[in-house]
Amino acid sequence: MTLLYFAWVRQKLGKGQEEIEPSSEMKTVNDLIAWLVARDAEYAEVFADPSRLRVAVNQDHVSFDAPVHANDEVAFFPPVTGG
Amino acid sequence: MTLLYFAWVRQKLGKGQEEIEPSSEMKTVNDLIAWLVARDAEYAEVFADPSRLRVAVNQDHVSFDAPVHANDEVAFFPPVTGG
Amino acid sequence: MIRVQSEDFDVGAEIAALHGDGVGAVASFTGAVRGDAGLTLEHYPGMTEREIARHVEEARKRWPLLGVTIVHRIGRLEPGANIVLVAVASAHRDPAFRACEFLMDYLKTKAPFWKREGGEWVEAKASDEDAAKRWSQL
Amino acid sequence: MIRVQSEDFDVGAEIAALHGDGVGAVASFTGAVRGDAGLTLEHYPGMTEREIARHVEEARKRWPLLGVTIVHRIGRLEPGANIVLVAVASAHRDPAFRACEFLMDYLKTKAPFWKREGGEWVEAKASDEDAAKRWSQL
Repeated sequence: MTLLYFAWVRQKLGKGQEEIEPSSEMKTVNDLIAWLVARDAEYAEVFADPSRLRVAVNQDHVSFDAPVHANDEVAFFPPVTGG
Repeated sequence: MTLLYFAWVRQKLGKGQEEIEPSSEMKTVNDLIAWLVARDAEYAEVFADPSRLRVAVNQDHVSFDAPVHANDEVAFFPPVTGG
Repeated sequence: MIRVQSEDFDVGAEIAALHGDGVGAVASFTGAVRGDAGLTLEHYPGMTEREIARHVEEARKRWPLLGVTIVHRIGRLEPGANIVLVAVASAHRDPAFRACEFLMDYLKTKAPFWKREGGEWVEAKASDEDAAKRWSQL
Repeated sequence: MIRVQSEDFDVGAEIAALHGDGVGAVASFTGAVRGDAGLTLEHYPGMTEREIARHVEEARKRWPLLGVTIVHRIGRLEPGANIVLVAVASAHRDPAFRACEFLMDYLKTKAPFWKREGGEWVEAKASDEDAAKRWSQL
Protein backbone atom coordinates (compact mmCIF):
# COMPACT_ATOMS: atom_id res chain seq x y z
CA MET A 1 0.00 0.00 0.00
CA THR A 2 1.30 3.45 -0.96
CA LEU A 3 0.64 6.26 1.50
CA LEU A 4 0.88 9.89 0.40
CA TYR A 5 0.93 12.97 2.61
CA PHE A 6 0.37 16.57 1.57
CA ALA A 7 0.67 20.09 3.04
CA TRP A 8 1.10 20.18 6.84
CA VAL A 9 0.63 16.40 7.10
CA ARG A 10 3.68 15.94 4.89
CA GLN A 11 5.64 18.54 6.87
CA LYS A 12 4.79 17.04 10.27
CA LEU A 13 5.66 13.52 9.18
CA GLY A 14 8.79 14.70 7.39
CA LYS A 15 7.91 12.68 4.28
CA GLY A 16 5.52 12.83 1.35
CA GLN A 17 5.29 9.13 0.59
CA GLU A 18 5.88 5.69 2.09
CA GLU A 19 5.13 2.06 1.31
CA ILE A 20 3.60 -0.17 3.97
CA GLU A 21 2.66 -3.84 4.24
CA PRO A 22 -0.90 -3.75 5.48
CA SER A 23 -2.08 -6.41 7.92
CA SER A 24 -4.99 -8.59 6.86
CA GLU A 25 -7.21 -6.99 9.57
CA MET A 26 -6.87 -3.59 7.91
CA LYS A 27 -10.25 -3.24 6.19
CA THR A 28 -10.94 0.51 6.21
CA VAL A 29 -9.21 3.88 6.31
CA ASN A 30 -10.01 4.01 10.03
CA ASP A 31 -8.19 0.68 10.52
CA LEU A 32 -5.20 2.07 8.61
CA ILE A 33 -5.14 5.19 10.80
CA ALA A 34 -5.28 3.04 13.99
CA TRP A 35 -2.39 0.99 12.67
CA LEU A 36 -0.30 4.10 11.90
CA VAL A 37 -1.07 5.74 15.24
CA ALA A 38 0.03 2.57 17.08
CA ARG A 39 3.29 2.61 15.12
CA ASP A 40 4.69 6.01 16.06
CA ALA A 41 3.96 9.12 18.15
CA GLU A 42 4.30 11.40 15.09
CA TYR A 43 1.31 9.68 13.48
CA ALA A 44 -0.62 9.91 16.76
CA GLU A 45 -0.15 13.66 16.64
CA VAL A 46 -1.13 14.03 12.99
CA PHE A 47 -4.24 11.87 13.34
CA ALA A 48 -5.24 13.18 16.81
CA ASP A 49 -8.13 15.16 15.27
CA PRO A 50 -9.36 13.40 12.12
CA SER A 51 -11.84 16.23 11.43
CA ARG A 52 -8.81 18.30 10.34
CA LEU A 53 -7.95 15.70 7.68
CA ARG A 54 -9.30 14.44 4.40
CA VAL A 55 -8.50 11.15 2.70
CA ALA A 56 -8.42 9.91 -0.89
CA VAL A 57 -8.17 6.27 -1.95
CA ASN A 58 -6.84 5.74 -5.46
CA GLN A 59 -7.26 9.47 -6.09
CA ASP A 60 -10.94 9.62 -5.14
CA HIS A 61 -12.17 11.57 -2.13
CA VAL A 62 -13.64 9.03 0.34
CA SER A 63 -14.83 8.93 3.96
CA PHE A 64 -12.83 7.37 6.79
CA ASP A 65 -14.95 4.22 6.76
CA ALA A 66 -14.12 3.51 3.09
CA PRO A 67 -12.41 0.16 2.38
CA VAL A 68 -8.68 -0.08 1.66
CA HIS A 69 -6.82 -2.88 -0.13
CA ALA A 70 -3.19 -3.97 -0.29
CA ASN A 71 -2.39 -2.25 -3.60
CA ASP A 72 -4.25 1.00 -2.94
CA GLU A 73 -2.82 4.50 -3.02
CA VAL A 74 -4.08 6.26 0.12
CA ALA A 75 -3.51 9.99 0.58
CA PHE A 76 -3.99 12.08 3.73
CA PHE A 77 -4.19 15.86 3.56
CA PRO A 78 -5.93 18.89 5.07
CA PRO A 79 -9.05 20.36 3.43
CA VAL A 80 -8.01 21.74 0.05
CA THR A 81 -7.38 25.47 -0.53
CA GLY A 82 -6.78 25.88 -4.25
CA GLY A 83 -8.57 28.09 -6.75
CA MET B 1 -38.46 69.66 -28.26
CA THR B 2 -35.97 67.30 -29.88
CA LEU B 3 -37.30 63.92 -31.01
CA LEU B 4 -34.92 61.01 -31.65
CA TYR B 5 -35.71 57.72 -33.39
CA PHE B 6 -33.66 54.53 -33.37
CA ALA B 7 -33.56 51.12 -35.08
CA TRP B 8 -36.73 50.28 -37.06
CA VAL B 9 -38.48 53.42 -35.80
CA ARG B 10 -35.76 55.51 -37.45
CA GLN B 11 -35.95 53.40 -40.62
CA LYS B 12 -39.76 53.62 -40.93
CA LEU B 13 -39.82 57.38 -40.37
CA GLY B 14 -36.83 57.89 -42.67
CA LYS B 15 -35.13 60.14 -40.12
CA GLY B 16 -33.26 59.84 -36.85
CA GLN B 17 -34.01 63.27 -35.42
CA GLU B 18 -36.40 66.21 -35.70
CA GLU B 19 -37.29 69.38 -33.83
CA ILE B 20 -40.92 70.17 -33.03
CA GLU B 21 -42.78 73.04 -31.41
CA PRO B 22 -44.96 71.32 -28.81
CA SER B 23 -48.41 72.69 -28.10
CA SER B 24 -49.19 73.83 -24.57
CA GLU B 25 -51.67 70.93 -24.15
CA MET B 26 -48.87 68.40 -24.63
CA LYS B 27 -48.27 67.27 -21.03
CA THR B 28 -47.12 63.64 -21.37
CA VAL B 29 -45.44 61.22 -23.76
CA ASN B 30 -48.91 59.90 -24.62
CA ASP B 31 -50.00 63.43 -25.60
CA LEU B 32 -46.89 63.76 -27.78
CA ILE B 33 -47.66 60.46 -29.50
CA ALA B 34 -51.27 61.53 -30.17
CA TRP B 35 -49.98 64.79 -31.65
CA LEU B 36 -47.51 62.95 -33.93
CA VAL B 37 -50.08 60.36 -35.04
CA ALA B 38 -52.51 63.17 -35.97
CA ARG B 39 -49.76 64.82 -38.03
CA ASP B 40 -48.90 62.05 -40.50
CA ALA B 41 -49.81 58.48 -41.50
CA GLU B 42 -46.19 57.31 -41.09
CA TYR B 43 -46.34 58.14 -37.38
CA ALA B 44 -49.73 56.43 -37.10
CA GLU B 45 -48.11 53.27 -38.41
CA VAL B 46 -45.07 53.46 -36.12
CA PHE B 47 -47.14 54.19 -33.01
CA ALA B 48 -50.00 51.78 -33.87
CA ASP B 49 -48.84 49.31 -31.21
CA PRO B 50 -47.09 51.21 -28.40
CA SER B 51 -46.23 47.93 -26.64
CA ARG B 52 -43.57 47.45 -29.34
CA LEU B 53 -41.93 50.75 -28.36
CA ARG B 54 -39.91 52.20 -25.50
CA VAL B 55 -39.40 55.86 -24.71
CA ALA B 56 -36.67 57.88 -22.99
CA VAL B 57 -36.99 61.49 -21.88
CA ASN B 58 -33.69 63.33 -21.47
CA GLN B 59 -31.90 59.98 -21.74
CA ASP B 60 -33.82 58.24 -18.94
CA HIS B 61 -36.14 55.31 -19.57
CA VAL B 62 -39.67 56.44 -18.70
CA SER B 63 -43.25 55.22 -19.12
CA PHE B 64 -45.71 56.66 -21.63
CA ASP B 65 -47.49 58.70 -18.99
CA ALA B 66 -44.27 60.52 -18.03
CA PRO B 67 -44.34 64.35 -18.40
CA VAL B 68 -42.65 66.13 -21.33
CA HIS B 69 -41.54 69.75 -21.55
CA ALA B 70 -40.67 72.10 -24.38
CA ASN B 71 -36.89 71.66 -24.13
CA ASP B 72 -36.84 67.91 -23.58
CA GLU B 73 -35.04 65.31 -25.69
CA VAL B 74 -37.55 62.51 -26.31
CA ALA B 75 -36.40 59.26 -27.93
CA PHE B 76 -38.54 56.44 -29.31
CA PHE B 77 -37.08 53.00 -29.99
CA PRO B 78 -37.82 49.26 -29.84
CA PRO B 79 -36.81 47.20 -26.78
CA VAL B 80 -33.01 47.17 -26.64
CA THR B 81 -30.96 44.22 -27.89
CA GLY B 82 -27.34 44.95 -26.97
CA GLY B 83 -24.90 42.95 -24.87
CA MET C 1 -14.02 52.33 -17.27
CA ILE C 2 -16.79 52.42 -19.86
CA ARG C 3 -16.14 52.56 -23.60
CA VAL C 4 -18.45 52.38 -26.60
CA GLN C 5 -16.39 51.96 -29.73
CA SER C 6 -16.28 50.44 -33.20
CA GLU C 7 -12.75 49.01 -32.72
CA ASP C 8 -12.09 45.58 -31.29
CA PHE C 9 -10.76 45.25 -27.73
CA ASP C 10 -8.00 43.18 -26.11
CA VAL C 11 -9.64 40.96 -23.48
CA GLY C 12 -6.36 39.93 -21.86
CA ALA C 13 -5.13 43.51 -21.54
CA GLU C 14 -8.45 44.70 -20.09
CA ILE C 15 -8.48 41.92 -17.48
CA ALA C 16 -4.79 42.42 -16.66
CA ALA C 17 -5.44 46.14 -16.12
CA LEU C 18 -8.02 45.29 -13.42
CA HIS C 19 -5.57 43.23 -11.38
CA GLY C 20 -3.81 45.19 -8.65
CA ASP C 21 -3.75 45.89 -4.92
CA GLY C 22 -6.20 43.71 -3.05
CA VAL C 23 -7.72 42.16 -6.20
CA GLY C 24 -8.11 38.41 -5.75
CA ALA C 25 -10.76 37.78 -8.38
CA VAL C 26 -11.72 39.04 -11.82
CA ALA C 27 -14.93 37.70 -13.36
CA SER C 28 -15.45 38.51 -17.00
CA PHE C 29 -17.90 38.02 -19.80
CA THR C 30 -17.18 38.35 -23.50
CA GLY C 31 -19.98 38.20 -26.04
CA ALA C 32 -19.30 37.32 -29.66
CA VAL C 33 -21.25 37.33 -32.93
CA ARG C 34 -22.84 33.93 -33.59
CA GLY C 35 -24.05 32.75 -36.99
CA ASP C 36 -22.83 33.55 -40.49
CA ALA C 37 -24.51 36.89 -41.17
CA GLY C 38 -22.62 39.20 -38.86
CA LEU C 39 -24.33 42.03 -37.01
CA THR C 40 -24.72 45.78 -37.21
CA LEU C 41 -25.05 47.56 -33.89
CA GLU C 42 -26.76 50.93 -33.51
CA HIS C 43 -26.81 52.87 -30.24
CA TYR C 44 -28.10 56.07 -28.65
CA PRO C 45 -24.95 58.13 -28.07
CA GLY C 46 -24.92 59.78 -24.68
CA MET C 47 -27.76 57.77 -23.17
CA THR C 48 -25.77 54.54 -23.64
CA GLU C 49 -22.80 55.73 -21.57
CA ARG C 50 -25.14 57.31 -19.02
CA GLU C 51 -27.24 54.14 -18.63
CA ILE C 52 -24.15 51.92 -18.28
CA ALA C 53 -22.54 54.31 -15.78
CA ARG C 54 -25.70 54.28 -13.69
CA HIS C 55 -25.65 50.48 -13.50
CA VAL C 56 -21.94 50.38 -12.69
CA GLU C 57 -22.64 52.80 -9.84
CA GLU C 58 -25.50 50.58 -8.66
CA ALA C 59 -23.23 47.49 -8.82
CA ARG C 60 -20.60 49.31 -6.74
CA LYS C 61 -23.25 50.05 -4.10
CA ARG C 62 -24.33 46.42 -3.95
CA TRP C 63 -20.93 44.70 -3.91
CA PRO C 64 -17.42 45.62 -2.72
CA LEU C 65 -15.82 46.06 -6.14
CA LEU C 66 -12.26 47.12 -6.92
CA GLY C 67 -12.71 47.82 -10.61
CA VAL C 68 -15.17 47.53 -13.49
CA THR C 69 -14.46 47.61 -17.21
CA ILE C 70 -17.22 47.59 -19.82
CA VAL C 71 -16.49 47.82 -23.53
CA HIS C 72 -19.32 47.57 -26.07
CA ARG C 73 -18.76 47.69 -29.79
CA ILE C 74 -20.99 49.41 -32.35
CA GLY C 75 -21.19 49.37 -36.14
CA ARG C 76 -20.58 46.42 -38.43
CA LEU C 77 -19.36 43.24 -36.69
CA GLU C 78 -18.32 40.12 -38.61
CA PRO C 79 -19.15 36.55 -37.53
CA GLY C 80 -17.07 35.56 -34.50
CA ALA C 81 -16.18 39.18 -33.65
CA ASN C 82 -16.23 40.41 -30.07
CA ILE C 83 -19.34 42.43 -29.17
CA VAL C 84 -19.03 43.17 -25.49
CA LEU C 85 -16.72 42.77 -22.52
CA VAL C 86 -17.78 43.10 -18.90
CA ALA C 87 -14.98 42.52 -16.40
CA VAL C 88 -15.28 43.03 -12.64
CA ALA C 89 -12.53 42.94 -10.03
CA SER C 90 -13.02 42.25 -6.33
CA ALA C 91 -11.17 40.73 -3.40
CA HIS C 92 -13.24 37.54 -3.69
CA ARG C 93 -15.02 35.62 -6.39
CA ASP C 94 -18.62 35.94 -5.26
CA PRO C 95 -19.00 39.74 -5.60
CA ALA C 96 -17.07 39.61 -8.89
CA PHE C 97 -19.39 36.97 -10.38
CA ARG C 98 -22.57 38.60 -9.04
CA ALA C 99 -21.68 42.07 -10.32
CA CYS C 100 -20.57 40.72 -13.71
CA GLU C 101 -23.91 38.95 -14.22
CA PHE C 102 -25.87 41.92 -12.91
CA LEU C 103 -24.14 44.25 -15.38
CA MET C 104 -24.66 41.85 -18.30
CA ASP C 105 -28.35 41.45 -17.47
CA TYR C 106 -28.80 45.24 -17.42
CA LEU C 107 -26.75 45.78 -20.57
CA LYS C 108 -29.11 43.35 -22.31
CA THR C 109 -32.30 45.05 -21.13
CA LYS C 110 -31.53 48.74 -20.49
CA ALA C 111 -28.53 49.95 -22.46
CA PRO C 112 -29.81 51.49 -25.72
CA PHE C 113 -28.17 49.26 -28.33
CA TRP C 114 -30.00 47.60 -31.22
CA LYS C 115 -28.72 44.68 -33.28
CA ARG C 116 -29.52 44.16 -36.93
CA GLU C 117 -28.76 40.78 -38.46
CA GLY C 118 -29.10 40.20 -42.22
CA GLY C 119 -31.37 43.21 -42.72
CA GLU C 120 -33.69 42.33 -39.80
CA TRP C 121 -33.76 44.03 -36.42
CA VAL C 122 -33.15 41.44 -33.71
CA GLU C 123 -36.15 41.00 -31.41
CA ALA C 124 -35.68 41.51 -27.67
CA LYS C 125 -36.02 38.30 -25.63
CA ALA C 126 -38.44 37.89 -22.75
CA SER C 127 -35.80 35.67 -21.08
CA ASP C 128 -33.47 38.68 -20.88
CA GLU C 129 -36.20 40.73 -19.19
CA ASP C 130 -36.74 37.89 -16.73
CA ALA C 131 -33.01 37.64 -16.02
CA ALA C 132 -32.82 41.35 -15.21
CA LYS C 133 -35.81 41.07 -12.86
CA ARG C 134 -33.79 38.76 -10.61
CA TRP C 135 -31.98 41.82 -9.32
CA SER C 136 -35.25 43.73 -8.75
CA GLN C 137 -35.75 47.16 -10.25
CA LEU C 138 -33.34 50.01 -9.59
CA MET D 1 -8.45 21.77 -21.76
CA ILE D 2 -7.00 21.32 -18.28
CA ARG D 3 -3.48 22.36 -17.31
CA VAL D 4 -1.62 22.40 -14.01
CA GLN D 5 1.62 24.32 -14.43
CA SER D 6 4.13 26.56 -12.71
CA GLU D 7 4.28 29.02 -15.65
CA ASP D 8 1.96 32.00 -15.98
CA PHE D 9 -0.86 31.90 -18.53
CA ASP D 10 -2.19 34.36 -21.12
CA VAL D 11 -5.81 35.12 -20.22
CA GLY D 12 -6.59 36.85 -23.52
CA ALA D 13 -5.16 34.00 -25.61
CA GLU D 14 -7.04 31.36 -23.60
CA ILE D 15 -10.36 33.20 -23.95
CA ALA D 16 -9.76 33.89 -27.65
CA ALA D 17 -9.06 30.19 -28.22
CA LEU D 18 -12.54 29.35 -26.86
CA HIS D 19 -14.32 31.58 -29.35
CA GLY D 20 -15.45 29.81 -32.50
CA ASP D 21 -18.46 28.30 -34.27
CA GLY D 22 -21.64 28.90 -32.34
CA VAL D 23 -19.94 30.50 -29.34
CA GLY D 24 -21.84 33.60 -28.27
CA ALA D 25 -20.57 33.84 -24.70
CA VAL D 26 -17.39 33.19 -22.75
CA ALA D 27 -17.52 33.61 -18.97
CA SER D 28 -14.20 33.59 -17.21
CA PHE D 29 -12.69 33.81 -13.78
CA THR D 30 -9.11 34.70 -12.97
CA GLY D 31 -7.81 34.42 -9.42
CA ALA D 32 -4.73 36.34 -8.31
CA VAL D 33 -2.47 36.43 -5.25
CA ARG D 34 -3.64 39.06 -2.75
CA GLY D 35 -1.46 40.52 -0.01
CA ASP D 36 2.28 41.10 0.19
CA ALA D 37 3.59 37.66 1.11
CA GLY D 38 2.99 35.71 -2.07
CA LEU D 39 1.89 32.09 -2.02
CA THR D 40 3.31 28.64 -2.51
CA LEU D 41 0.96 26.10 -4.03
CA GLU D 42 1.34 22.36 -3.52
CA HIS D 43 -0.83 19.80 -5.29
CA TYR D 44 -1.46 16.06 -5.60
CA PRO D 45 -0.24 15.22 -9.11
CA GLY D 46 -2.59 12.91 -10.94
CA MET D 47 -5.53 13.33 -8.59
CA THR D 48 -5.69 17.05 -9.34
CA GLU D 49 -6.13 16.57 -13.09
CA ARG D 50 -8.54 13.68 -12.49
CA GLU D 51 -10.70 15.65 -10.04
CA ILE D 52 -10.84 18.68 -12.35
CA ALA D 53 -11.66 16.50 -15.38
CA ARG D 54 -14.50 14.86 -13.45
CA HIS D 55 -16.04 18.24 -12.65
CA VAL D 56 -15.63 19.49 -16.21
CA GLU D 57 -17.46 16.37 -17.38
CA GLU D 58 -20.21 17.02 -14.81
CA ALA D 59 -20.50 20.65 -15.98
CA ARG D 60 -20.82 19.47 -19.58
CA LYS D 61 -23.69 17.19 -18.52
CA ARG D 62 -25.50 20.01 -16.76
CA TRP D 63 -25.11 22.79 -19.33
CA PRO D 64 -24.72 22.97 -23.14
CA LEU D 65 -21.07 24.01 -23.23
CA LEU D 66 -18.89 24.55 -26.29
CA GLY D 67 -15.53 24.65 -24.54
CA VAL D 68 -13.87 24.73 -21.12
CA THR D 69 -10.36 25.84 -20.23
CA ILE D 70 -8.94 25.48 -16.73
CA VAL D 71 -5.38 26.46 -15.89
CA HIS D 72 -4.12 26.27 -12.30
CA ARG D 73 -0.64 27.29 -11.27
CA ILE D 74 1.55 25.56 -8.69
CA GLY D 75 4.80 26.44 -6.92
CA ARG D 76 5.90 29.89 -5.79
CA LEU D 77 3.60 32.76 -6.80
CA GLU D 78 4.44 36.40 -6.15
CA PRO D 79 1.92 39.05 -5.00
CA GLY D 80 -0.46 39.94 -7.83
CA ALA D 81 0.41 36.82 -9.84
CA ASN D 82 -2.29 34.82 -11.59
CA ILE D 83 -3.30 31.63 -9.73
CA VAL D 84 -6.15 30.17 -11.71
CA LEU D 85 -8.19 30.66 -14.86
CA VAL D 86 -11.57 29.07 -15.52
CA ALA D 87 -13.11 30.01 -18.86
CA VAL D 88 -16.30 28.52 -20.27
CA ALA D 89 -17.78 28.96 -23.75
CA SER D 90 -21.43 28.49 -24.67
CA ALA D 91 -24.00 29.83 -27.12
CA HIS D 92 -25.54 32.00 -24.40
CA ARG D 93 -24.44 33.73 -21.25
CA ASP D 94 -26.44 31.83 -18.65
CA PRO D 95 -24.84 28.38 -19.11
CA ALA D 96 -21.41 30.00 -19.40
CA PHE D 97 -21.81 31.89 -16.11
CA ARG D 98 -23.36 28.93 -14.28
CA ALA D 99 -20.68 26.45 -15.37
CA CYS D 100 -17.86 28.90 -14.61
CA GLU D 101 -19.10 29.40 -11.05
CA PHE D 102 -19.76 25.69 -10.60
CA LEU D 103 -16.21 24.84 -11.66
CA MET D 104 -14.69 27.52 -9.42
CA ASP D 105 -16.71 26.32 -6.42
CA TYR D 106 -15.50 22.76 -6.97
CA LEU D 107 -11.90 23.80 -7.61
CA LYS D 108 -12.01 25.54 -4.23
CA THR D 109 -13.40 22.55 -2.34
CA LYS D 110 -12.37 19.37 -4.19
CA ALA D 111 -9.26 19.87 -6.30
CA PRO D 112 -6.25 18.82 -4.20
CA PHE D 113 -4.26 22.07 -4.02
CA TRP D 114 -2.91 23.60 -0.82
CA LYS D 115 -1.78 27.18 -0.38
CA ARG D 116 0.98 28.25 1.97
CA GLU D 117 1.32 31.96 2.77
CA GLY D 118 4.28 33.27 4.77
CA GLY D 119 5.14 29.87 6.22
CA GLU D 120 1.53 29.09 7.26
CA TRP D 121 -0.83 26.71 5.50
CA VAL D 122 -3.96 28.60 4.49
CA GLU D 123 -7.09 27.31 6.29
CA ALA D 124 -10.02 26.11 4.20
CA LYS D 125 -13.08 28.37 4.44
CA ALA D 126 -16.52 27.13 5.47
CA SER D 127 -17.96 29.68 3.02
CA ASP D 128 -16.32 27.78 0.15
CA GLU D 129 -17.91 24.53 1.34
CA ASP D 130 -21.27 26.27 1.52
CA ALA D 131 -20.82 27.69 -2.00
CA ALA D 132 -20.12 24.23 -3.41
CA LYS D 133 -23.20 22.81 -1.69
CA ARG D 134 -25.40 25.07 -3.83
CA TRP D 135 -24.84 22.68 -6.72
CA SER D 136 -25.66 19.62 -4.54
CA GLN D 137 -23.26 16.73 -4.34
CA LEU D 138 -22.06 14.88 -7.43
